[in-house]
Amino acid sequence: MAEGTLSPVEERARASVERAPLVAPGRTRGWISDYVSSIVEAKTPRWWWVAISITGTLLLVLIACTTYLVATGVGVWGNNHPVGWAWDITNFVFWIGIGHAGTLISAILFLTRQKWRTSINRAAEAMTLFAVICAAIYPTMHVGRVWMSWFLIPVPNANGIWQNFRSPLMWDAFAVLTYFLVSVLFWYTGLIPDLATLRDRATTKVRKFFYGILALGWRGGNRQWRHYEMAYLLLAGLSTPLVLSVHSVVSFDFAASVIPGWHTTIFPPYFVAGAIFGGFAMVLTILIPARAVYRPLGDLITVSHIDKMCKVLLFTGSIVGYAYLMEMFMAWYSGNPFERATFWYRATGPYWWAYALMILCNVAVPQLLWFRFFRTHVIWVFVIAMFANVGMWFERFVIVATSLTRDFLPSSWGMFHPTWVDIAMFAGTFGLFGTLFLLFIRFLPMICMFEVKAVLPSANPDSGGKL
Amino acid sequence: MSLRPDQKFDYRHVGYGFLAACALSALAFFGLLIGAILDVRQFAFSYLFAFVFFFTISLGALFWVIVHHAVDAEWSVVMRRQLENSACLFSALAVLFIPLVFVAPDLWAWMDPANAGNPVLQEKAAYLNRPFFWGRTLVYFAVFIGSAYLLRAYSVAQDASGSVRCTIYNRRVAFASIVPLALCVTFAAVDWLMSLDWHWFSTIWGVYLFAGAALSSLCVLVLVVTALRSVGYFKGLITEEHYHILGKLLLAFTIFWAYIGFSQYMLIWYANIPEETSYFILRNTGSWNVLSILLVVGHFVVPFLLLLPSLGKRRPGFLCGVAGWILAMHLLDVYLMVLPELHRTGFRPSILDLLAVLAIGSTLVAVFLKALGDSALYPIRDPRLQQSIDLQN
Amino acid sequence: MANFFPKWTNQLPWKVVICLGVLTLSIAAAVTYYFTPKFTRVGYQPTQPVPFSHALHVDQLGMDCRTCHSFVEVASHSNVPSVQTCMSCHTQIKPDSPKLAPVRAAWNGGKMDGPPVNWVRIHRLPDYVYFNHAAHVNRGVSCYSCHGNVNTMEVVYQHEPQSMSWCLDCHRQPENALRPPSEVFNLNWKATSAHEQYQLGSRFKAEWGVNPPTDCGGCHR
Amino acid sequence: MDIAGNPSSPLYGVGAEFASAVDLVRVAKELRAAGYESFDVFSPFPIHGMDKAVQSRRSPLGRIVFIGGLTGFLAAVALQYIPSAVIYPLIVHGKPFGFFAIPAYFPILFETTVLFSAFTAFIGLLMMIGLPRFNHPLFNWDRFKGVSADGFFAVIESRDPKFSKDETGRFLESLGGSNVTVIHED
Repeated sequence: MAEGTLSPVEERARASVERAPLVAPGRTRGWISDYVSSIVEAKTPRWWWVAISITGTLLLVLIACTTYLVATGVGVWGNNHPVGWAWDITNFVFWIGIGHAGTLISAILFLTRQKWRTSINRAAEAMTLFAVICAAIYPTMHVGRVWMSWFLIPVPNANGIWQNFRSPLMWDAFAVLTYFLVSVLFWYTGLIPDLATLRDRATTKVRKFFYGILALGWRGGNRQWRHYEMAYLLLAGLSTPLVLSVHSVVSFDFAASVIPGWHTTIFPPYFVAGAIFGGFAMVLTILIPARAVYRPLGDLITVSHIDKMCKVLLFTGSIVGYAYLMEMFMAWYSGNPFERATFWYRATGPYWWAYALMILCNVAVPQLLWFRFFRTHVIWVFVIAMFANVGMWFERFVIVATSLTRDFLPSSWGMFHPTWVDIAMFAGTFGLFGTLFLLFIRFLPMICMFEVKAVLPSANPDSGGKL
Repeated sequence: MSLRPDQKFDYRHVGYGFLAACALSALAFFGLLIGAILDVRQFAFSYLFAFVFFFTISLGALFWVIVHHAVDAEWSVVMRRQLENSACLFSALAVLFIPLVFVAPDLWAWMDPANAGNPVLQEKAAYLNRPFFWGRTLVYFAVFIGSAYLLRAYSVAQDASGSVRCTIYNRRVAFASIVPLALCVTFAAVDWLMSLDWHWFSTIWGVYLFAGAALSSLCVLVLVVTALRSVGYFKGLITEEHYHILGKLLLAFTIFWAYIGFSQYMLIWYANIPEETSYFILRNTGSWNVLSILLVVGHFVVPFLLLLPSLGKRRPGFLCGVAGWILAMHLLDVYLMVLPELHRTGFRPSILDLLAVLAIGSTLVAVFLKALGDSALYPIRDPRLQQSIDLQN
Repeated sequence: MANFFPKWTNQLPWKVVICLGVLTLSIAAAVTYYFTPKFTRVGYQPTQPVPFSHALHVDQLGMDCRTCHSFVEVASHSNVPSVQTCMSCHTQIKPDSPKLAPVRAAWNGGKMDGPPVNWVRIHRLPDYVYFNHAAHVNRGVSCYSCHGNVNTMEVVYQHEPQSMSWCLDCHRQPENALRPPSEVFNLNWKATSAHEQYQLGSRFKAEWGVNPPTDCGGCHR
Repeated sequence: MDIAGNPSSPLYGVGAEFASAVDLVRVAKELRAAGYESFDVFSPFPIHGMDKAVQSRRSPLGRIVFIGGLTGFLAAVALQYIPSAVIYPLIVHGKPFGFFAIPAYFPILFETTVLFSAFTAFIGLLMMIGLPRFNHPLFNWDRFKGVSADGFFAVIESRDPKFSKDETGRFLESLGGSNVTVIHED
């Protein structure tokens, strides 16, 4: 075919293989610094006060409930025999799962050179940290005597005993703690150059002082950048297996047991996929409103970004669906009557509605994302992400509750009913999460400015280096 | 449109290699035939082992082509044709599967009428029965072959027309293939390997086979690309930047394989449920245990440590060495999936193991060489070709 | 426009790091010493309602432990002597000592219905620990091992931390404590050397099949 | 030439501002070609190819982190093996406690390795780039604030053997630098 006489179909095809720009055209480095910093520097908007008073109230509820729980005992939860792990562990796994997207975006997408991550990684990493904090509350409370939880840390003590390092719960303590600490380091390392921006723009003494301290005296010379880039790469390289390991270890809590419905070998990758799924859903849940409030952010977090995140959502949702299928199939294929009964009970027992919700939200609804229409209309994306959030909570609930309510012996069967403390604490963790996030967008740059500047077309002086 | 010499494979480079591969294949098959007459069970297991090994390589190649299109990748454009060629070996593999049909009851004991009364088997009879089994096998090959051929056909068509539409079509084929591929791989792994011992089950099994497939096909890609480079192709197209990415992917999938393998082993070891541990008890006893330990060290520790520093990943020669080593370990991995079910007392090598690998391997090499010259060595008019060549890490 | 932070701040991070390090180390050291039974328990010496002197009764008068703590060889619990035990001597000896007033009040002329003597307990194991005196005493573990030289104490105090790790020290290596059965109640007995103790202890351990539990269920039944 | 900082304090160097990342890479190459050693180029983001332009060696951080990770790994081996197999050997869930329990020791081995590596990376980074350092002569230069927004700077330090205040300044100007400034300490 001669050039210049392209058919309309071919024309459209050409257009659709064009890469969408990562930052809307016309946005310069200066604009990025000015706009992103201005979010932090401007007078606190009214909606922020409204929002934080809501989340703060919920946070107070959490504090009150936690105090009540510590003072009274774990019995104020609905946990019982046989359901010793209930909403607490469900919520723990739910939050820790949400805490996976941030590091995934920062680390894995960094290693795979997915440059679109730059606009969303900061907020996602912050979300990770806050979610892990929310998650950590539950196992800490669940140990019962909270003041004894230091027993999880291997230090020499007057009891002459040591932790059982072969226990999945111990692995969990190590994994979650490591994950939190490494994520903090990773997040802070990424913040340093942006904190320097805020420092350099600061006009008040208080700002100069605090941002000056936090920026550590960053100057942005090549002598610093070259080590900085290496350190960032290394931290990304370390975080990648770490992020996979954390939810795998969480899955070991269940899968290393012999309880039907828990003991299944696909749990580690399945949990990881679920965590990424839930985490991305939460990132979308937060960023879409943020884009709506701060409209120019739409030039940095473009529809193309949302589209890509939706593809991740679709992919991981499908992996989760695959895992549901495999669990069901293998339960049947195993020929083990307990396995078969457990899964039959899951789908048809008194908790069938939770199972149905889980399938609907995690597998069925995300299939809409096969269509570009749903991926590029933020309202739809928001709705689907909400479904995913709900679905992932129910997934954890289905796993925890259905396997425990039915023991091997019918005489020890029982149901779970949440108490008001269960419900209020769960709501309260959203308050904690929201409060921390609101504080974050108020005081720290929510877009990684220097990385976005680096993906602007003008930033890359092409240099040689071919073989 | 005629291809430039550097775009088209010249058979002079293999000399009589093509004929040699054909001859070797014929000889090996003759040997196998004799072996099958002497010891049909040994033949059945050896042949399945060799078949699965080569099957995973094609499977992995198909997976990478699909990933390439699905994520709209850039860097892999120059080497995509070689992946397509490897993926298209599925039609040959379908033919090579036929001998297994004749020895099926010797291989898959559940087909043996003598076992029909087994209560566990009766529980699973709705899945493990002959008509359904063969039907599924047909579906697997249909999906694999269909997907691989469509992807390659559009890609080759683009060489001639330069139409970007081919890219779009391929993207659609890739998207449409993902779900069927995942299901087919899983159930093929269940049917051909897991059902060798019908008591045993593991939900991650399909993923485990897939992890090995993705890794070993990358190794084959490294070897093929380097071989082609060594005879003068891909000059200025495939640079050390590409090798660097391949090296990183090798490292990533080495870790992924270990992760999946560890998950499966650790959970079964930890829970210690009799019907599950049987698989690993068999492989962790006596001389099999030596090979199992070798697998852990050779398939994970060694390549992991070799691939960790960034220097080696940019050296084609080094990377080829590692790729060859991983392939050998993948061979061992598949061996340990299949053969312990036959020699339950310990490792007993047989000449048929070797002959089966030679027979299937040389046949596939011949088919591959044939495909190599059928089209350009890389998608010469892919819209992203230039970006792929200009790759910077 | 000058620097916002003065020059001396450049050294500040190091100083902060060093201070934090020292602080952490001292907190760790303080906790390891002050927050353990070695500090909180050892030396506990309450005032008893009756100034009973073990030094007088055991060391000078030569009474055996079992004279008063009479169940120690047969029961898990080593009893505090009853008023009757005291009065079996003190009706004769120093019957009018004012120091013995609470004992006499409890005895109440033999009717034993007076207010009991409120001895203050010194060695206190938590409820969740199972401890059997008889099992220890009959297998060559001396009173001394857990209570120290009570025979020389004017007023009894806690001599050993009796923490879990302290229990385990002995349960793991009983040969360092086992002694000839005849010497269990001789609180002054001591092997001539650590080596002899080890040899003796190892012999007894082997002969009597002493195999103290070190799993959780051994004590937390 | 402008002057930043306290002119009576010791001289730190001479700096100039450039227009773009492309310029800065060129400047770095030129400075290197002219034989300067103690200079640095400043930018709001890391510039691809700059390491090559200033001919800096690959950051040794990778090796340091490897050592940190190895330390973490060995620490975890000791932490788990000594208490579990030597100090307090217990048989739980019917598993061995010694070497053959490796699968059960593995998660913590991994986590601790990562933890140590990450802290080594972070602390190693700070050591290597000399932070935290709150007071620096460059902060005396007002225009330098732009480095964290969209400014590109090159600064030649006075300790460079080839340094001479006027000539170096002129050289920077000839490379296209604007706002050439002599920077003193405060």
